[in-house]
Amino acid sequence: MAKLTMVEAINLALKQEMERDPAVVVLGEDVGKSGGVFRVTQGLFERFGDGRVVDTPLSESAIVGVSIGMAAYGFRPVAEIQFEGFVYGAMEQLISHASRIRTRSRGRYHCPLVVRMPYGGGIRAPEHHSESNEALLVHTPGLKVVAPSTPYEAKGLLVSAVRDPDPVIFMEPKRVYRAIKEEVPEEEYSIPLGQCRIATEGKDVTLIAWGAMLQPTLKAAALMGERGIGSEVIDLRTLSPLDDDTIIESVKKTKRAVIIHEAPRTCGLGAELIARINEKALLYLEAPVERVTGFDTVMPLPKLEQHYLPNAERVVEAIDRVLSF
Amino acid sequence: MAKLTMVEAINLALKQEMERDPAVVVLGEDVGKSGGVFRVTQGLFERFGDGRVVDTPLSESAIVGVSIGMAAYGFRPVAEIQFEGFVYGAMEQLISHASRIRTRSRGRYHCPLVVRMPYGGGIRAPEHHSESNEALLVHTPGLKVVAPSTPYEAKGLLVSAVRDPDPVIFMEPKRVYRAIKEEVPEEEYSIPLGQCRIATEGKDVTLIAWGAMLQPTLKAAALMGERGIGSEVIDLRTLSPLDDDTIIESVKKTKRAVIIHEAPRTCGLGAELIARINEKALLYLEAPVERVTGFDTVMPLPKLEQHYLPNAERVVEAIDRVLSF
Amino acid sequence: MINCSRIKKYGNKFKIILENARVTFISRWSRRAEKSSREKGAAMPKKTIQTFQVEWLQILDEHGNCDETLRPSLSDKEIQKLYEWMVLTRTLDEKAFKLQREGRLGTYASILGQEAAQVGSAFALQPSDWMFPSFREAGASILRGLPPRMILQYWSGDERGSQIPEGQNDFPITIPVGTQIPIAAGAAWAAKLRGDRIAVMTYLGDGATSKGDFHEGLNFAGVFSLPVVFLCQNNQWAISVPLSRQTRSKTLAQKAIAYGFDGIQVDGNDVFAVYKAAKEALEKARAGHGPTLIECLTYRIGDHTTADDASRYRKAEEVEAWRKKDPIDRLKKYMANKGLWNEAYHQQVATAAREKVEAAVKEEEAIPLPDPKDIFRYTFGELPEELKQQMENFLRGDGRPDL
Amino acid sequence: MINCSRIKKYGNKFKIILENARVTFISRWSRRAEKSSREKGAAMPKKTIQTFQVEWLQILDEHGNCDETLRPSLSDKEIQKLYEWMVLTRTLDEKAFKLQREGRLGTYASILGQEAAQVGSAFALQPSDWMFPSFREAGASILRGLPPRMILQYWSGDERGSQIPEGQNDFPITIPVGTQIPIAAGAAWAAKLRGDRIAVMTYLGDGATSKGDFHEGLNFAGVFSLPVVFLCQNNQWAISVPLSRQTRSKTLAQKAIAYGFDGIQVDGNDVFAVYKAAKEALEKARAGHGPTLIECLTYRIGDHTTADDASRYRKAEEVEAWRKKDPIDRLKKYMANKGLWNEAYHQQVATAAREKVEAAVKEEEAIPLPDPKDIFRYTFGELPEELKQQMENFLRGDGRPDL
Ligand SMILES: Cc1ncc(C[n+]2csc(CCOP(=O)(O)OP(=O)(O)O)c2C)c(N)n1
Ligand SMILES: Cc1ncc(C[n+]2csc(CCOP(=O)(O)OP(=O)(O)O)c2C)c(N)n1
Ligand SMILES: [Mg+2]
Ligand SMILES: [Mg+2]
Repeated sequence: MAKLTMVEAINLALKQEMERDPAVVVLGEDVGKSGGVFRVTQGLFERFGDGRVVDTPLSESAIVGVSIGMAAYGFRPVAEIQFEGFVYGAMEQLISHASRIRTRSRGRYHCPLVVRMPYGGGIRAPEHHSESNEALLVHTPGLKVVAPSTPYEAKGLLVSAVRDPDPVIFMEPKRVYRAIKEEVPEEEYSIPLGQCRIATEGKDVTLIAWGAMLQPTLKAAALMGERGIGSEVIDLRTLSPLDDDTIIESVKKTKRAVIIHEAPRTCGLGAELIARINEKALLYLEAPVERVTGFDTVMPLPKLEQHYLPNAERVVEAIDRVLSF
Repeated sequence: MAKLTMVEAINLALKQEMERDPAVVVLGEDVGKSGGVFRVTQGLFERFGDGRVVDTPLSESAIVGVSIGMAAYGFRPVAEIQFEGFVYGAMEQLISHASRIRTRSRGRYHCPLVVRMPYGGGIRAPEHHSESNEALLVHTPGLKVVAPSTPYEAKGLLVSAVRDPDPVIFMEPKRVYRAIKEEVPEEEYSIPLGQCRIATEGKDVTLIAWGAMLQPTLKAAALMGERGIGSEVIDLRTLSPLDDDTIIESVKKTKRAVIIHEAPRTCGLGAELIARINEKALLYLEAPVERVTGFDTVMPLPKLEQHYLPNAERVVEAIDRVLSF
Repeated sequence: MINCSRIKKYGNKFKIILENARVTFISRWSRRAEKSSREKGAAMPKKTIQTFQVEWLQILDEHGNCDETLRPSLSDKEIQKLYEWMVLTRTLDEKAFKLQREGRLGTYASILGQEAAQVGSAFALQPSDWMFPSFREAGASILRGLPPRMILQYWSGDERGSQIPEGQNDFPITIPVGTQIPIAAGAAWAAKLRGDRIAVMTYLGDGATSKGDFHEGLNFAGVFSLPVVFLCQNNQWAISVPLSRQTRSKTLAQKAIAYGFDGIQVDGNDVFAVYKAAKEALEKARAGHGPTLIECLTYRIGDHTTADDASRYRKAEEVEAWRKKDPIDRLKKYMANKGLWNEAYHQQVATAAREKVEAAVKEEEAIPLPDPKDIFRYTFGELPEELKQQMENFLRGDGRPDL
Repeated sequence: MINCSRIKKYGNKFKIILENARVTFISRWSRRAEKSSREKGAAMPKKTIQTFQVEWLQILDEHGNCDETLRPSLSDKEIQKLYEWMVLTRTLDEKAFKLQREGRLGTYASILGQEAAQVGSAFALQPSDWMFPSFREAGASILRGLPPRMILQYWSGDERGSQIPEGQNDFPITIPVGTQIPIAAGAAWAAKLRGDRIAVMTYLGDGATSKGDFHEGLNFAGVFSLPVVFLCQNNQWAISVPLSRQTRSKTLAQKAIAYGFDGIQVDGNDVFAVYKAAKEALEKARAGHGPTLIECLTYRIGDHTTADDASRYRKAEEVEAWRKKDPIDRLKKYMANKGLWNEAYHQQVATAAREKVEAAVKEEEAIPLPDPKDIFRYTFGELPEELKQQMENFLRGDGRPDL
């Protein structure tokens, strides 16, 4: 089995899904001849041609808008937003139409659309190139939101996203794009949406993370392991809809939890996870659930970004706090 | 003292602030000659003229965009988004610029801008006219978010919003616009941003609400009062930044809390409040904090909207649950 | 540099008067500069590299006079059909207005005065074409096949009014202004990729032309040469905002120049002109020759919606002047001249329309309230676990949306 | 209906050839229809109500030939200034590129080839005017007064590079494409309301014209007749997307027609043409006569940024062809002819530029890292309690952002 980066794994998933289903088309800025600014769509233009891999004019709103129309007509567009920090222009099309056309039309139309977007910090990029705004999308009824953490996960989840009958926001942790390699089967497989993954089992504390935050979280777990503390690391994978059962079961077992995300703290997805733990496992808790997150400030430019992004040390400190509460 | 509706109170605040400060200008769709679709700006056009009360072309994004430029140049624009369900088009200007220009320019520029928008359901309006998306804005660093609950509150908070040196989103509960009258001083007064209001004191349970949800919450408190249960009703007023202290103090006293909001449940502001209670008052809790909210669905059209919106009965049930946990 | 030669349009299409003011950049803001450059001998300082004209089409004037050389070929039967659809549209519209006033309908957006723009354009559509309405297209929608009952159902606050019948390739009403435009372009793109020889038509108002979605949708349509017709009903008002506050351009049609495709301004109260322009544009689209912007110059006779009171912001005289250009009246006059209309025929048409509308009202009012489960049911193709839970708790009536 | 008569532009402005194909709606997609309507005797089925021309301005061609009748009045000293600014811009640009390659700078967006467009336009600005750049305006920004050190500071990932010095009325770099346009319109509006006789200039690329913000910003500028100049550097690429994928319109200048104001296309590698067009437009704006769109036709010689490799998507020949139109070269030739340039002068200019740039690099690299507190400090005018807490916890180093 080949060892692939996440970029290669996503590329492979796209290629295979396009081969399988002629309704799948890829569109966005620079996805064609150039193969995407991160090379995620490399080779697709040469293989499938200009009709199925389309460079568009510069407009995130229209990229999503036309995709909705294509989806209603029977296509399965996979649209790329070049960086998650540019998705705001497309919010109206996402919130007012993509997420709603099924319910508005009482099922007459639906919107099998995937919106891929690289998100998150840590690559020393300019402003707006390091955002993590999953909470805005999770708060929107009618959207599914997915964030893979490894190459294997990315391929399997993207296959499910492409085949899903509803709009799926597929958030790709750009910091992971080439940072890790992993065995990824050439053969078809898929990972169902709506289910977390237990990345490591443990009995002392539950750590919940997704996307690029898995790596520092696993590192923190390993550091704690050296001190004899067992961490159960949950890779959330699907951010909406949430898989409460796995989370709650884990927290009932460990009685302590730390949630790690890059996004600003207030009204981030961490808050929702705490709310659900509060609602379903309050009496099991031995300590307040901790959040290790970005600050309630704008994500800084590269010279300060390392202060903003959660790292293994901060996770370890939080684990210490929940253990010593 | 005159008894005013919220529409009249806001109108009065605008008029007085415009008289006080020539830098204050009002702009938006239909705010001029027509006086606004809810008549909130009625009479301002006649009084201050076309230069200071400006009907704009139909574009929420540009309304916010030009306001940022005006603010940078020294004005204090008060922009209206006709309904909160149309603010999505302006998200990029709000998130990428209004909230950031101060920090991006390291203080060289700032953005004293108020964006008023009627929000929430209950007036039997068409689709997109009943949204409650405060969480999207609260999650955005650099924005303040305010939601008054009564005419008196509206006037005092709007005055503070207009004088604030930073962008303030002023969410007006349209269901309250004409539903209640209250004594509102003609004289100048202001209510500071960032502080909650204890609407009723009580020792058995803390109820947290804002905007239009104050009314059913107060009704529920009254019903519980008949049964001898004391509710401390907190009117959140400023949704961002949050006034943790008042909330935590109350919960420490009552040991039980219910949060009420119209917005969809998942990743709503209720989640953040629970997270903070979890972090700062976990050991005081006698029961999980309850949320009475909209569902994770699109807000239905009028024939079904009463099922969606929290009402006093649902609040009472939630109080019963936290009391009997 | 763009020079605009403005030509004033008077009511009658034959009276076209050329304003003598050739408005150029230089002459407008600095005659001195122009003069001095002339003195230097630079007769034409800049080279013209592109020229554009905007055209106007009117076939049937407000007195019922018709330019037969321009009239689209329509059989007598078809002309009567146009008339009958317009009468049915107006009958439904008036009824909806009344129902709202009686508290039997929610907010309603009247199309009074815009019947020709809607009927003329929708009449040119094939069933296989796709249509994306804005929120003021009751006339176009029923012509496309939507049971009039569903118009009432929608405006009474029932999503089932948006459940377009299978086989009718129309999208439901779009409320956020202009946002249907890129979606329509996307459907046109899909049709083109599939090789389907169909066209897409999307409706929009003058206000919608100010929104980014208009720009982005038309730009995509131009770049990819999509089979889509943008039918703009320029009714000259966007709620209380007049056209002059919406754009400084003299026509909306000229906005097509920005996208490198054709635009035309037609008399939107002239059903022949609208039909002809729409038909030509749709045929062009189906033949693979790209998009067209059609501006139908018309007028919103009524308030913006039943929630509005237009007398606060516009003059009664303006409305009166436009009433005289009534689209149904002028077709009637034309038909009467041609022997296609008489009082008996009219009675029959009016009665049929009334009966259809009354039947629709009865039908709609007899429909039981929607099932509250519908709030959840259509959120996704398959309800996720957490939403199923929310629904079940809600149905059990314990007021607990989650858990 | 819009008819386009296309006029082909060849390198030399004197060779303008009129294409004979008058492209009309009808002729393009249905010759049959046109013919049959002609047979009916309808010579001109639709009435032209508006005509527009798009003009092109070139003064200094690529060989250094200058049309003196068109040349803006500039003293020899001023012409030398233009040259010196262009040389400094290129020197800084080349240095930034090298620094990035050496790992001493973050991603950088080169302006190689666009020096005339930036220097020519910014040179026409008054200090009291306001300027809103996109992200590729190093040349314009230093001319406006930004210390070159700050350009490097910004691209090295330090927000202090965006702290525009007091008194310089410029906004910091805007990354989200096109979003600066409505903001610039707003500043222009404010100036107009204040009665300040200043103008606003905002820079944008060809890619930006596809975004809704372009449309909405220009539309507002038209409606309110704002003192703003939209300076579009059409460098023909938006990362890997060529102009033909960005719009189907033949020029970007013609997009102004949609907004009812003037647009002009100028040779963007001709510093005289850019300066002249910018100066006229700015004067017009300051005099209260509204906005202008200036399209500078130029070329992005380099990769999109240092993170890009343009060889994957465009031909070397295309780049080579444009290198021959180099803006500095042609001014040099002109100046040499006029006796304003010789090798000694050039050495002096080049040395001064190099020294300035080296000093800027030294200065920038000596700046200590920013204070981490800055992450919080500028979020609001006054730090709210919860943010103060986050900051204090962060500074205490207990990794606890809140509580
Ligand atoms: C994005 C958005 N902003 C505001 C509104 C509120 N609104 C509804 S209709 C309308 C005016 C629309 O004008 P126009 O496009 O000319 O259509 P008309 O009403 O004349 O048919 C406005 C501002 C809306 N529906 N959507
Ligand atoms: C809204 C938005 N979408 C995407 C991007 C990523 N991006 C940066 S520059 C660029 C191309 C811009 O092209 P153009 O406007 O022609 O300017 P140029 O780079 O040629 O100067 C893109 C797509 C962005 N910065 N902003
Ligand atoms: Mg209108
Ligand atoms: Mg470009």
